[in-house]
Amino acid sequence: MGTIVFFIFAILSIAAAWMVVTSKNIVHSALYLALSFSGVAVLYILMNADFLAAVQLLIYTAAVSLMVIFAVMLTLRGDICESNTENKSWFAGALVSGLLFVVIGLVVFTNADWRVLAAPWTSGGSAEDFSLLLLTRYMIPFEAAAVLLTVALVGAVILAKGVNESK
Amino acid sequence: MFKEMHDLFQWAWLIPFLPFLSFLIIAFVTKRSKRLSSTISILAILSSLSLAVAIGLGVIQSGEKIVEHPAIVNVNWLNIVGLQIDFGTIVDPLSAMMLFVVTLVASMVQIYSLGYMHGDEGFSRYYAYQSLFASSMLGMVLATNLLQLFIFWELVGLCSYLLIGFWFFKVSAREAAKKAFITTRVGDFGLLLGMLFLYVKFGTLDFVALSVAMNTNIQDVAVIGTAGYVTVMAFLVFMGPVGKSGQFPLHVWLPDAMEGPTPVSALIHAATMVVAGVYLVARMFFLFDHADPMALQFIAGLGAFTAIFAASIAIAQDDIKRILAYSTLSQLGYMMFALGVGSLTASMFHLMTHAFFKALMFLGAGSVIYAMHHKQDIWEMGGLWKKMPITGTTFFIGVLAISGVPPFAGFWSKDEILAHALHNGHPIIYGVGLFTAFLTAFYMSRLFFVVFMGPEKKENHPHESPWSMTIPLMILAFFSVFGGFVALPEHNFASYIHYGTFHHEPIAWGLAGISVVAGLLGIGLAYATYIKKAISAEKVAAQYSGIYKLLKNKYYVDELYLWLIHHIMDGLAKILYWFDIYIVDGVVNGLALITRGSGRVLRRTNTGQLQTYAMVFFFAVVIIFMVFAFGEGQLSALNPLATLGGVK
Amino acid sequence: MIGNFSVGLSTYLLVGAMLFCIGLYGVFAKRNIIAVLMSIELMLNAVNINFIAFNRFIWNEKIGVNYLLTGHVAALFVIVVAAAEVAVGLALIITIYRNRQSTDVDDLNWLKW
Amino acid sequence: MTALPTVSSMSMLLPFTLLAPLAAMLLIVFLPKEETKTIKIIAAMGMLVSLVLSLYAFLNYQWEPGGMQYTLTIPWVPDLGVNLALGVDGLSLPMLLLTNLIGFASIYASWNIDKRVKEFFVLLLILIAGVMGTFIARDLFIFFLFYEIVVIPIYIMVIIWGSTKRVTKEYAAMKLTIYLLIGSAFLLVGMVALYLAAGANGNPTFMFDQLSARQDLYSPAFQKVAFALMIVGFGSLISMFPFHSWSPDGYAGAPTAVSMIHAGVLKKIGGYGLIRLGIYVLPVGASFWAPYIATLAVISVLYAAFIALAQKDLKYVVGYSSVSHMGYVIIAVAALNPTAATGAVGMMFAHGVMAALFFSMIGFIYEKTHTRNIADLGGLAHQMPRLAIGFMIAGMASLGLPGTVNFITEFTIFMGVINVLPVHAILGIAGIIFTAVYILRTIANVLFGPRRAEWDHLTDIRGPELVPLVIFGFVIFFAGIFPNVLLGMIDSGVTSSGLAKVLETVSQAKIGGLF
Repeated sequence: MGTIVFFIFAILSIAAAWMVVTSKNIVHSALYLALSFSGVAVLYILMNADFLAAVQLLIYTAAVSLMVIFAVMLTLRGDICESNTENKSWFAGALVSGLLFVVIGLVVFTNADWRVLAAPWTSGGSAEDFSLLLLTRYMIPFEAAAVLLTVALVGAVILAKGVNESK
Repeated sequence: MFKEMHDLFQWAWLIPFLPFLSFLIIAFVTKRSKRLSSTISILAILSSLSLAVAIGLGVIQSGEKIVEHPAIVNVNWLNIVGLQIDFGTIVDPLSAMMLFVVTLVASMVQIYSLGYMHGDEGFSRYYAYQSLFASSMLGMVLATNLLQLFIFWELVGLCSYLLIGFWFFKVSAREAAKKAFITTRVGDFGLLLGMLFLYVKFGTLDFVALSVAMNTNIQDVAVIGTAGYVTVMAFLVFMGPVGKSGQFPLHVWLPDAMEGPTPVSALIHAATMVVAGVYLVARMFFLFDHADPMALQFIAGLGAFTAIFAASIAIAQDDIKRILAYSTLSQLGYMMFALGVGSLTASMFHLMTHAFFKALMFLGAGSVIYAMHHKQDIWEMGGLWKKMPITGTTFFIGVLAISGVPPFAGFWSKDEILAHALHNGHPIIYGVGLFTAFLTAFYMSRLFFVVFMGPEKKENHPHESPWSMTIPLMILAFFSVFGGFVALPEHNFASYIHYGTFHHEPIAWGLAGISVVAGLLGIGLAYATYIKKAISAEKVAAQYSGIYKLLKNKYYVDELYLWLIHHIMDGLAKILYWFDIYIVDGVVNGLALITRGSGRVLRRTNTGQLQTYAMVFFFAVVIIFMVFAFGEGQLSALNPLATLGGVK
Repeated sequence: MIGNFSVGLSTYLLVGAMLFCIGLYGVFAKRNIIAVLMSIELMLNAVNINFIAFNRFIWNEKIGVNYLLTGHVAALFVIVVAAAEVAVGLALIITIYRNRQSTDVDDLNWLKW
Repeated sequence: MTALPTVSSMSMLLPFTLLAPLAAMLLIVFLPKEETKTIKIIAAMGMLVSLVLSLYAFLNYQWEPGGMQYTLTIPWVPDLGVNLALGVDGLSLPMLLLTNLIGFASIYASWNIDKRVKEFFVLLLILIAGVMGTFIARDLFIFFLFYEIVVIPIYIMVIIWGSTKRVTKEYAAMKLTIYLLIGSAFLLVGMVALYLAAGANGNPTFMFDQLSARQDLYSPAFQKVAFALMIVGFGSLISMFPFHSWSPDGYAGAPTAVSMIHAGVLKKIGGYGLIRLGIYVLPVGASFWAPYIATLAVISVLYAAFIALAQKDLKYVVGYSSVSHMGYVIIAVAALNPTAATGAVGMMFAHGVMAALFFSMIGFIYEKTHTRNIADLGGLAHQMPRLAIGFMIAGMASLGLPGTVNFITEFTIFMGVINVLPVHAILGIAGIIFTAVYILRTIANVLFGPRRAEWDHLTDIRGPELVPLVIFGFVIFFAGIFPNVLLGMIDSGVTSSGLAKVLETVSQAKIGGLF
């Protein structure tokens, strides 16, 4: 059962990702991106990461995709069907990416020593444990992330607003 | 007796030191006061003269002992691994004689210069140079080792340079000074090499030690090396005297050196510095003696050649000082071949008498030039004897002395040289010497007759020179007349100054007669030509115009050298400069251009496309990742030291 | 074959690798700058999958139950940074667009000589 | 390293010598730039302190035990084995004294400078301190550090205060700097290789004496490669034949003080390094390369002497002459025997004094006449007799006149070389003839000849301008007349540092090679 679900959603997210980078229409790409994110969220659930799956859906599928679509609409010019073309060196890019994939795949398959658990853990891993960890051991990174988000927010506002010197 | 004398000889260092002190005082203190400067300088040289006389008398009194065991004082000068050099003074008859000659001529010249250089702008500078010269020359004479001698040898060269170029505003003087320095430098190159090889082989440059080492080790191949070694060293050492004493082919600088003030020519380029080469050969005679006989034969041949070569040029010259200069060259050749035929005594004897009469003649010529307001062409002079009786008479004494007329000094010394040449089995050299004696008498009397006899020229208003100039002339004339008597058996010059065992030889009157006849023939021929006009000089010159032009132009040696310098040396310099700018620097600039060019090409790869950059970056990451993932253990191969094969 | 196949660590890693490489290709090949940004998001997702997969399958007693979720924390931080990055990145894109009237990466080539 | 108790108590002597110019430099930095007079006086005072201290060190040095004295060792980066180790022996002490002599005189040679005075003297003092540091370092790392300090001020000084003649000053500065940096790149590689090889026993060090004591750690192949790196590095610094072309152009472009320091001492770091690092640490490599180096050196001597004949610019004449003279130093290094090594260090001292005097006199001529073209000058002895004396002394020293220190050092070199490399020595000695030719030509054409009316307005050097002449003139003659003062000191350095023993083991001992 789990295996079947895994394959369905893994293939779904990969296919969606593939469409993201191949689609000629940038709006389609954005929508496929949301689909891909959702597929990944299901994979999270399969790995006992329920909370992160929720975060994934909320932030990636909803917020990020939304913002991307907004940005697309703000910047879109000309023919929408040709809004997302490849550049001249796409083949070289494909080669490098393919090479990387082959290398990673080889490493993954040849490396036997993953110290994999005999049986995956099932207990624990609740949102409560998670928040406890964030507020104790990872306190400082957590706060730093908060600051980072604030700063990013301010920076994004300033950048998007632009500087109108003439006025 | 000897003990006391030795105490005296210990003070010999004062002889060069006093003039040096005077040089320092003039240069740093009294430069502005001409009178004070000249007084200090003359006082210093006179003190040196009296010391030299005292030492000379001491040497005579010490007799045999000092001949066998020279009085030597040494102090360490340089002491490092592989090089120990002393500085010191050596007193033996040879150096005592030279001390006397040098100090005497130097004092005469300095006194004479009071009048001759009167009113010159650089009067103090002149006396400073004179003092420095006297000091260096005397230091050279007293040197106990070859390096010390070389140091002072170069210093007299420097003084010669400074004094030839004394009137540095004259382009000719400036060029002559340069020429003198460079030409002698060529000879010094050989001397320096010879010195180095001597030190390498014998571990010392000390004359006495060297002589002892050579005597004991001459058969020892392990020490000396192969047999030719000493001969090579002898030739190298001889290069120095060739340059300094103006032997062919390095004689070219001496006639040009006449651009200096005339007293300087008298002192440096007639009496003292130019005979330094002869003195060096005499000091190092043991080296030449131990060398292959070829070396001495070479010296004799070269000396004889220089003698006749220079004498033949002198016949066709018109400049009073140049005639004397070529005559000096010729007489130096005489001294050299005297050494070459093996007679140290005759050579040194001639050195002494020549110093007297040649200095006399130069100073006389200076007196004439002074009276003629710096005209030097003999054909513009004439009948000067009446106007300048003292100069004329003393000059005549000089002419008789150099022509070998008895009983003047030159007769004794020249005769002794010729006699030795014949006795030691060099008949050709004897013949050349005899013919040279004839030529010498001819051109000297030619000079005398043209300048002092004959009709007076109206445009000239000569008058006798002041006392400061004529008194030195008279003193030198005295020595030119009586200086030769030291060779008479009762004075025994030869028993003091000789090489090897001493054999007393009586004067060969027969041979002497022949050379006197040669001299008188020369004088007679000149008389017939220039006074009686029985032979027309112009006609002879016209008939043999080729030879005349050759002689007049000094065999074109100067032209040859100039051509060599300007075309070969300067040409090579230009070629090498071109090479440096365009090849060596060209490679450098080319590399720079390649760097810049490759930058220009490679910057095209900076497309500005971030994606391209990222792609290259990731590609590199993948490669490194692969190395880490699959190339385990290969990394150590990158250790540079391992590739150098380095670490043991 | 399917029967005795169990979804394990390497399967997840391969999914992550695939997503990552697709994203990488997008970064290299797309002309629209927003597409490049989206590809980066795909790569970040791939990384998150790896984090969580390792967290899920690799664990031992020494780590202790309190630190059971370290991989999740890392993934969360990635998400945070990604969010910030998207916000700032899109703002930059809009600024660039405002200045250059273009979102084409090929036009943004003034980073050269 | 047997430091005497009496001497070791003076371990602060060298730091003070090094810091005096730097203190003066700091003081100048805080002065307003209009106070040019004060700036010059402070610079001169700083150098005077340094000079006096180094003179004291020179006179107080004990020849008998020899070795490194006035030592000071402070561990700096212990993990890497870097020590702030200072000390001098008979080899480096003359070079230290030379640096301070030239440094002091160079302040006075640039007395008339009026463009950006403050910056000039700040850079000059840094330059001098840097050169000084290389000579008193006992640690390779410190040596290299100071050497790199030197490069930058030179570049700036040539660019700002230089002069453009045949080549532009920018080109000259660039060439100078790039050559020095390329040389130092080779050195750096050699240095690191040496460090790694010496640290193979797990006890890394940069100290010269330690490096040389670990002979058993260097294989012959390694020595050859490492010495080749050194010879390229130091060879380009001392302007050996194919690497010489920066030298004339650089000197021609540089201001007087830089030319003085550069030709006078900076170049000598090359020779010093070859002896201290090359021969001392890598004797096997040295003996392998020696014949090749000697050949290049002889080419340097003759080639540069010939090119000097064809020069029209005064500074180029001296520039090529210094290439020629450095050839003698390199021959001496290649001869690999104690006498020649003594001569080499002595020659570096002698040439330094001579070149600095030459450049300062040329600087004055250029300052007054605004030309260095030999054909435009002439008869300057009429208007400027004192300058003419200085020029003459420099020229006579350059052609190796006895009585000057240059003669006896050259002679020592020849004495050391002729036994081992007779053919090279003979060719090298032939160089003295051509040296005489170009030097005398230059002197004759610049100083002598008819009075020229266009130079009648010139004033002779006076006051502070006389300082270089007096100092260098005195040193040239004093050390020339009493050579034991200098050569005895160097000799003690050669024997006590163990260099003599090293040389004994490697020298080819070709006795009577020619005959």
